[in-house]
Amino acid sequence: MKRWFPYPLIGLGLALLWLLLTESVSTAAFLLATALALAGCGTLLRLRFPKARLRRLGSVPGLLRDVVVEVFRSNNAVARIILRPSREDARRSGFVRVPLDMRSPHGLAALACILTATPGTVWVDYDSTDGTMLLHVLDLIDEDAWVRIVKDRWERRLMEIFE
Amino acid sequence: MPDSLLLMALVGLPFIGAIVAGLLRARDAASGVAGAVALACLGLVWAAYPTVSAGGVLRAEFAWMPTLGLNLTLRLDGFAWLFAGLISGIGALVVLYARYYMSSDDPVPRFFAFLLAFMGAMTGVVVSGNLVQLVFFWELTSLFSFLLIGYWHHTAAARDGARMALTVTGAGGLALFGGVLLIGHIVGSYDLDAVLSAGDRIREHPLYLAALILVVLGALTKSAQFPFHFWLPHAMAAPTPVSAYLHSATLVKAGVFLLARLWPVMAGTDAWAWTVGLAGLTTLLLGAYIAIFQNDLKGLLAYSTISHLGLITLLLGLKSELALVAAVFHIINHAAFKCSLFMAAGIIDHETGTRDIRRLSGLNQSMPFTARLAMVAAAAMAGVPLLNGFLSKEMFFAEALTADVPLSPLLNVLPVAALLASAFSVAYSLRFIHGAFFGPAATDLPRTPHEPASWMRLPVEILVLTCIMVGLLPAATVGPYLAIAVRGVLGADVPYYSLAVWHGFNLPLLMSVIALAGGVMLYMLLQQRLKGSVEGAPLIRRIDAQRIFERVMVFVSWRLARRLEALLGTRRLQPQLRLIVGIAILAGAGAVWLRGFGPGNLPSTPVDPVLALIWMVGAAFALGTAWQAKFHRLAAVILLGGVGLVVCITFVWFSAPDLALTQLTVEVVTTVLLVLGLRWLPKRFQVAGEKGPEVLTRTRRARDLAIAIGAGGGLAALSYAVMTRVPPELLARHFLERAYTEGGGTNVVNVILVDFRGFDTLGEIFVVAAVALTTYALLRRFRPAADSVGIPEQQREQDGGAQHEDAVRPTADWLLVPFTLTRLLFPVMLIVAVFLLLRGHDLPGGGFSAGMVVAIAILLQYIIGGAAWTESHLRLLPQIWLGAGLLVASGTGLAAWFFGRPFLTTYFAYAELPLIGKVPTASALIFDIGVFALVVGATLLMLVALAHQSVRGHRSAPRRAAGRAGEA
Amino acid sequence: MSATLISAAVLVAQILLVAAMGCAALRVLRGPRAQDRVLALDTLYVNGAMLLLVFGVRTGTTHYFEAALLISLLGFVATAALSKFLMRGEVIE
Amino acid sequence: MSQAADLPLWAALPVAMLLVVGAGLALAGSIGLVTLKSFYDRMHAPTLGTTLGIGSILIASMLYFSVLQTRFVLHEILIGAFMVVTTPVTLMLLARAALYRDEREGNPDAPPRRPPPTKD
Amino acid sequence: MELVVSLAIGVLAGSGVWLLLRPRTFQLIVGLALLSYAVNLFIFSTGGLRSGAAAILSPGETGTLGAYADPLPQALVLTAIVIGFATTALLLVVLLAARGLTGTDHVDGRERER
Amino acid sequence: MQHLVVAPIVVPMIAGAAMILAGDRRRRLTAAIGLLSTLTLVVLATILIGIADGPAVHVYRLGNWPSLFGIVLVLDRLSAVMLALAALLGFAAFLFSMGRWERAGVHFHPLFQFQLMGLNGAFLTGDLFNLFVFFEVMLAASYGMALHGSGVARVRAGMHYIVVNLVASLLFLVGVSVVYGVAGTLNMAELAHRMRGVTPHDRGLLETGLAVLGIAFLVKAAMWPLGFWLPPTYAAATTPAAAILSILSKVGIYAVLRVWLLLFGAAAGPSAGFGEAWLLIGGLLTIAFGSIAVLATQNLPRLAGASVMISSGTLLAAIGAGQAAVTGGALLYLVSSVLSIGAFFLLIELVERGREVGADVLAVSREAFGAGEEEEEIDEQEVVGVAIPGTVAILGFAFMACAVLLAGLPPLSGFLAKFAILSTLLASGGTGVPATSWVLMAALILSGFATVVAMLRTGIDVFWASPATRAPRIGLIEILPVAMLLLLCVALTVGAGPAMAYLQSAAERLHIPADYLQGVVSTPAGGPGR
Ligand code: NA
Ligand code: NA
Repeated sequence: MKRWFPYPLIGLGLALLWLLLTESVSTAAFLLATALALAGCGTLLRLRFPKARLRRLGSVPGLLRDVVVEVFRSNNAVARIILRPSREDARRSGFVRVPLDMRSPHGLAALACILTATPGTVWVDYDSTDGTMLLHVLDLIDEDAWVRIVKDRWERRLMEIFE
Repeated sequence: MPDSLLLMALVGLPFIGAIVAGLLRARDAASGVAGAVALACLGLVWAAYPTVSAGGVLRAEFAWMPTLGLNLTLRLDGFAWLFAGLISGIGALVVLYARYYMSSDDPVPRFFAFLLAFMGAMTGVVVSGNLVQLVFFWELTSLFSFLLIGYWHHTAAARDGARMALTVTGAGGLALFGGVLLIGHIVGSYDLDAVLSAGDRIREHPLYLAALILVVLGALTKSAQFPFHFWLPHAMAAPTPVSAYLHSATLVKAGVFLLARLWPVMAGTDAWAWTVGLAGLTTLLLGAYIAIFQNDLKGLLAYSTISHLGLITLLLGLKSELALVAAVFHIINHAAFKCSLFMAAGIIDHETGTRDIRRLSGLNQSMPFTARLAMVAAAAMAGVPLLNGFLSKEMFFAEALTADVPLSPLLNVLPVAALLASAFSVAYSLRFIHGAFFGPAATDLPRTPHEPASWMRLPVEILVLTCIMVGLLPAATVGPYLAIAVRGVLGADVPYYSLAVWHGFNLPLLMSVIALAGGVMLYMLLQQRLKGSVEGAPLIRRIDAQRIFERVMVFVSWRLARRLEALLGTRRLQPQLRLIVGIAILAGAGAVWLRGFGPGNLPSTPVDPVLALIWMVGAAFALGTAWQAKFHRLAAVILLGGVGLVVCITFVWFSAPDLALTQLTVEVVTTVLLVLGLRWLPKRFQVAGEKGPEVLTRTRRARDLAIAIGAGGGLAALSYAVMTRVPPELLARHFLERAYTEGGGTNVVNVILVDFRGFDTLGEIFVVAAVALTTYALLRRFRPAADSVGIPEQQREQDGGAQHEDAVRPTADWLLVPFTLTRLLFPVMLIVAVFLLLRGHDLPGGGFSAGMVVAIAILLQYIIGGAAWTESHLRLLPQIWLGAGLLVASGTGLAAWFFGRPFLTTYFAYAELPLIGKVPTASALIFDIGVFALVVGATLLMLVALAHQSVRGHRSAPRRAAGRAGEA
Repeated sequence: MSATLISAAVLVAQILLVAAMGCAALRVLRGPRAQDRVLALDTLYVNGAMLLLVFGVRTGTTHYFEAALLISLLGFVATAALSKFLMRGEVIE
Repeated sequence: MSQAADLPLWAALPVAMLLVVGAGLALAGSIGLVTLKSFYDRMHAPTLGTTLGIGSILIASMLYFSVLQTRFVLHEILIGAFMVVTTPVTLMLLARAALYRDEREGNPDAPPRRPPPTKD
Repeated sequence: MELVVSLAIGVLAGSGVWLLLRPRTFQLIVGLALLSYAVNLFIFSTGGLRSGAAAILSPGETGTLGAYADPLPQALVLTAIVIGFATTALLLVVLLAARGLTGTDHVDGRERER
Repeated sequence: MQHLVVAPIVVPMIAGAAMILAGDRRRRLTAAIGLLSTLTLVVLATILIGIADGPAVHVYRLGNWPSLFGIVLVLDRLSAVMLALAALLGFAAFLFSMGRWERAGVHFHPLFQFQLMGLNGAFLTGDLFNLFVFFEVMLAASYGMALHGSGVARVRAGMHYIVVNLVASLLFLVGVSVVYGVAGTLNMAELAHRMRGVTPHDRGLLETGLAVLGIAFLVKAAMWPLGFWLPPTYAAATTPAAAILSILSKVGIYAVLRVWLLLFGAAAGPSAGFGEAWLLIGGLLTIAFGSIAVLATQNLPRLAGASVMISSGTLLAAIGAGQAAVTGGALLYLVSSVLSIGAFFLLIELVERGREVGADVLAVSREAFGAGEEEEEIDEQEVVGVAIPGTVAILGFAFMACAVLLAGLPPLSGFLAKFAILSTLLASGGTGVPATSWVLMAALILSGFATVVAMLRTGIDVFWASPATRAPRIGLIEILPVAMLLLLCVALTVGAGPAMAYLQSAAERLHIPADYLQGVVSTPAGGPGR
């Protein structure tokens, strides 16, 4: 099983990708989707794509919901910042160093996607020796608050899933 | 023997002999072949005697280019017969002479080969029955004489002499070619008989003068007439047998042969008399005068040859048939005595090691027999009575007294000139004899002189005997042959002339006597002067025609040419591009201006404000690119990407989704390519406060701006004009109608690409393949410039000088997340590629864009993962993809042959597969898969080869540094 | 009604998007530094993809969807290469 | 544009709104790209477009075509997914490059350098 | 609309020609790229400008010029794009090679003496 | 049997693709494929010359589509002759390259095959855009050929060559698209038909497009002042590449002959003779410049390049004279000059090799073989053949033959070709020969003289003034192709009658292309065979 489906979720995703692309649900499409998904996973295997030990998939929907909410919120916030240049002087942007406990590349990638997808934060750098991440924040009021947000809201839950 | 065979043999034998002789190794065999050929030719000439003497003409015609009036026409009349006899007869003697003259160290087979080939060419000239064919052989004589003169090419003299001879005679030959073309145009035929019978037409034609000048140019250059005489003395650098042959009976006689040949049709006008007569007269005097002062025996003979040819030319220039007879007679006589004199000079040279008259002396004692022979020949040259030269000279005197010349003063000049020239000729003949044979025996000669081998003397003896016999019994010996020859030229209108030794006391005789006496006196007067070491004739010594010629040649053919080339051409790219673009604009604008065009037949569509706005952005990008490309290359690349995006949107806007897909993928790859290249370009910074451009630069820029605006405006106008009209019948109609029903696809663009016009696509992928192979080959030899060899400073700083030893894993932390994400994207991109490929026939997509997507997917792994890592995890084999793609695509086309259909005929059907159902199977899809594979392979090959330069650079940088340290 | 509404919305959206492209173009032109230009190009690609999607709504066909799809999937490769160049001085090591 | 007439108003309204909002967000982001003062600040601006902006338009498109063609048209999801995965790659690389250059040129924008980690 | 597109072609071509006449190889290659855009659009435009009429038939249909944009220029542009891409790549490599061998990025392979 | 028409394209196509798959390391296999392909092409061309010698043209409908909208190949006498020239030159250059040059870089052989494919395609196609594609195939491969072996001179000249041709290709595209936009077709025969029906206010536009197209052709034909790229490129290219390149400029001439005569020939109605004067003037100026360039150089390769320009100019001017008979002569000149210039390019290297024994060759081979670290080092001894006795004599004779051919002197075909042009030029005019004919006559004769002077100078310099201290080492396989090409010129001289008759009828059919138009347009319009 492991040998044939090294990346079950990714395989599923790839199959879905095919079905969405072709917009078809025929037998042929399913067969082809399966074949392509298998082949795709094969290439990932060749690329030594790290295999994830996924746990607690149940918390994924909640996480996604929070991400969406956060995206809405920060979109709003950043749009305000941009469109009201009068308050520009009051705003302070800056870097925050966040010590991370997570080491899983999947988790880190997911965290990067989440942070980038929420306007106002950008993942700038990561140091693997001590696991700190450098974050740039557009509206930096309290550095510690940001560290907490990242660690509690995202890192902890991602670690639950990926580690 | 049939005429045609005889004539063919006469012309062909020497050439065959030349090839045979050239292939031989042995000296005797080569000379034997040459002698045999010459004698055989002589025999052939003799065989033709009965016909010719009866007034007949031997003719043979072979089709060559009949549509253009050029046939191989061989025609032997009396005149040609005489020449053919001279050529082969004297040729035989020269061969015999040369057999003993040439050193055994010389590669004589080559010598005899050239000699025979020359003989063939010369024979070809005289037996040509077609003027173009005559030119053909004429130039051949120039060519082979060039080889003969340059035979001893290790000496500079031989090289210069040969070059000069060919330059002058070759140029004359080209002029003659022009003249012949004109004659052909006037007469309507190049056939000699036709030309000879069209004399009046030619002389009355408005083009007569042009034709005359061109023909005469040919003749004068060949016969070394003033002002083209200078090449002949330098041709003396040839081995003496060559001089004896070329300058007595053959090469230089070709010119006068031609003048005589065309005499009936071209002579008789004032123009003829002026050009030919004046050239002859000048040459006669000048040659004789210079000859006196030559210290070299052969030089003396050379100028004497020039002078005697001048005499013949002058005779031909006079409006008198009798003068023509005299000319022909003198041609024979001159051949005999001049050839023997050259041979004698050669013997002297051969035996003493020098030809310098000042050094030679008293040879009469050591080689008495040769001395006697030479004396007789020289006397003939001087016009001493009882020898052949006297007879023709006397005829000349008679003509000089009675000739009909266009201008009366000339009438008075002519006898005086004749007398003077004759006296000169006596003087130089005396000098030849007296200088070489008389006086005390010379002591400081390089070799001790003695008589030559008797076989070497035999030809001289024969020739001298001829001189004497003709001189004594002209009517009995040469009479019939002269008659035949003259009749060959003049036909039935041969005037009365008498060949007798004694014509009574008359004015010509008196002139002869005066000339003889004057010549002797002149020689005695000049004795002192001639012993002085100053070379060259007084008064005109400074006027060295050769130097003038060389100067002119160097100036015209070298300095002037270089200057003109620099002026009219360029080796720089920018002017070339300016010209091409400028001329294209002018051509387009010119056509419009001349023909004009009306309004289109389509109404303009309303302006879409969105696209207009998009193009405002696009225009900003384009102008920005032009602005930034010099100092901010990266900015230019980015701006170019912006232009690409706007173009892509435009394609979408106007219903071209396939184009948009292709444009996008190409855009991405092009950007990456350009950025890959940036690393190897020199850093270029705008220096702050730099002085403004110079005025010149500013004008240049203004001009370029004008061209750019012209090109932009022109193309805009043209596109507007084309867009607003639609032709009544568009090719595309058929495609739209048949794409599905006959092409089996709903995406018409794709059906066009893989089916209707699949041949274009097939060609296109071969373009891509060729380019990929070229870039790959070029990059294999890529050498970065010194300043870009090193590792970029960013890497040096970031890596702290440490090299990535572990190439299997990208180490940097900052790449950690991108590395994960891009690997994840790899299969995604592949699946999208498969999607595009499979749907192409029916919906936007297709092999090309699919291939590009795969290439980009791999490229991304290269960018993020690094070259070493990517290659250790993916087996790419771009060349296999490339080759396979080409084979699949062309193989699909080829498969149609097996069904009896033309190349690239497609096939499609719906196959029923279990579980899946109806599946469209089209050979066009296989074709598209070929395209796909090719694109993957080619793009990867190019990108990877370029990417590898960095890897190679890294490897070689430390090595180079080490090497430099080692040298120091 | 729907047609008017949609076409008005499409027009407004397109003009807004073109304006967005204009802003990005301004940044590309202005710089001042290379990373600004690269960022702006990336933005431009995204704006372009959106414009194509809106154009799809305008024409009512999905034929242009793949163009937007390719922009979203591949557009970043160009900007990634540019960024890598800025960071390391060469694109592929 | 003829197809749009077939669209019921209940669908047309949200479609129109989403289109305008999405485009507006994209514009806002791009304006930010122009107006914000430092590069690091500007880096945030385009994410308005890449997240909610394009999201709105994707939803509008899905809704529009789904209703119009009376089937689920979902492939727009892919664009969203691709955006989410690809945007970080560019942004991280860019940010890192900017950071490096600022560090090297000693710009005040850059965060203070940390002492180099002792690797042993 | 024709006017807008032809102006666009003109601007692209003008910028391209301007760069084409510059002395640096990089300017040259960028100029050629701009010119290729101009020419591709030019070819494309000769078929006339039709919006929303992509030549994609429904199965079984025989298309007409009234209903669809002219697909032929599109096919020609596709070929031109591909060939243009290939030659741009080649030119890039050649100018890099020239730069490496001659040491200069001047189009003549040597700096112009003044 | 009918597929013979497409075979000259298919054979090198498949051969090249197979070579790539075989890989560059399998030299024997690649060489064998190459030999097979080039030989096949020679045989094919011979057969096609025979086939084309009939009243009708042979039309091959690719993809089995009707000739109206599919792409067609058209075989007539002119294309058959051009195919034969390409095949012969290709065969000669291929043999020559086996001596050493194939090893000077990677992928020589497939590029060579693509070059032949492009040439043959350009000569056969009856479609204007397809002509563009094959131009590009030919050019893309020629870029590779011109750059083969790399090195400063090659890359420097190659860059100019590429840029100029890219610009010309863009002009080509502009021209073609105007044609489509105004006339609605790409098929040349169909276009010729439609030219007659174009409304007056569209005609000007169409002619504008064709004028731009013409400039593209003339750039490739190296007309002055558009052809300065030619001498440096040809001079810098490796020998076999230069030899095969020498037919490339003739493709421009071919295009002018084909397209211009088809569209603007005597039968073209109001457009007849469009731009004729410019062809003539441009040709004359090209002859003049070529002659100057010939004189201004002592460097053999550049001299050869300048000779190519003279020959281009001669052909353009002869075409510009606008008479079928003159065109016939021009075709003879074309054949003769392609063969002789090809031979000359091959010969030059052999000659120069003997000249400065060692030095030159070493420099070249160091550059060609030594530098690349991955490239295998080649032992000089292994590369160069054993010196044949009499090598210098053979080279000298070959050189003289080339000189005579290029200068248009007797006894070889160069003279007959010039005669053919000139005599027809004068013959057809009756009494009122136009002044330009006289100028052309003078130009032809003077350019011949310039060539004589230049060749004489360099020939004496090379063979006589600085004779080789030892005979150059030349492989038989290198001298063989030179001999072959020169012998072909001899054959052309001897068989001038039949050759001229063939070419004359080719020219007549070019000037009055009724057969061509009829043949293409009336080809049975069967649907695809399914
Ligand atoms: Na963010
Ligand atoms: Na049109």
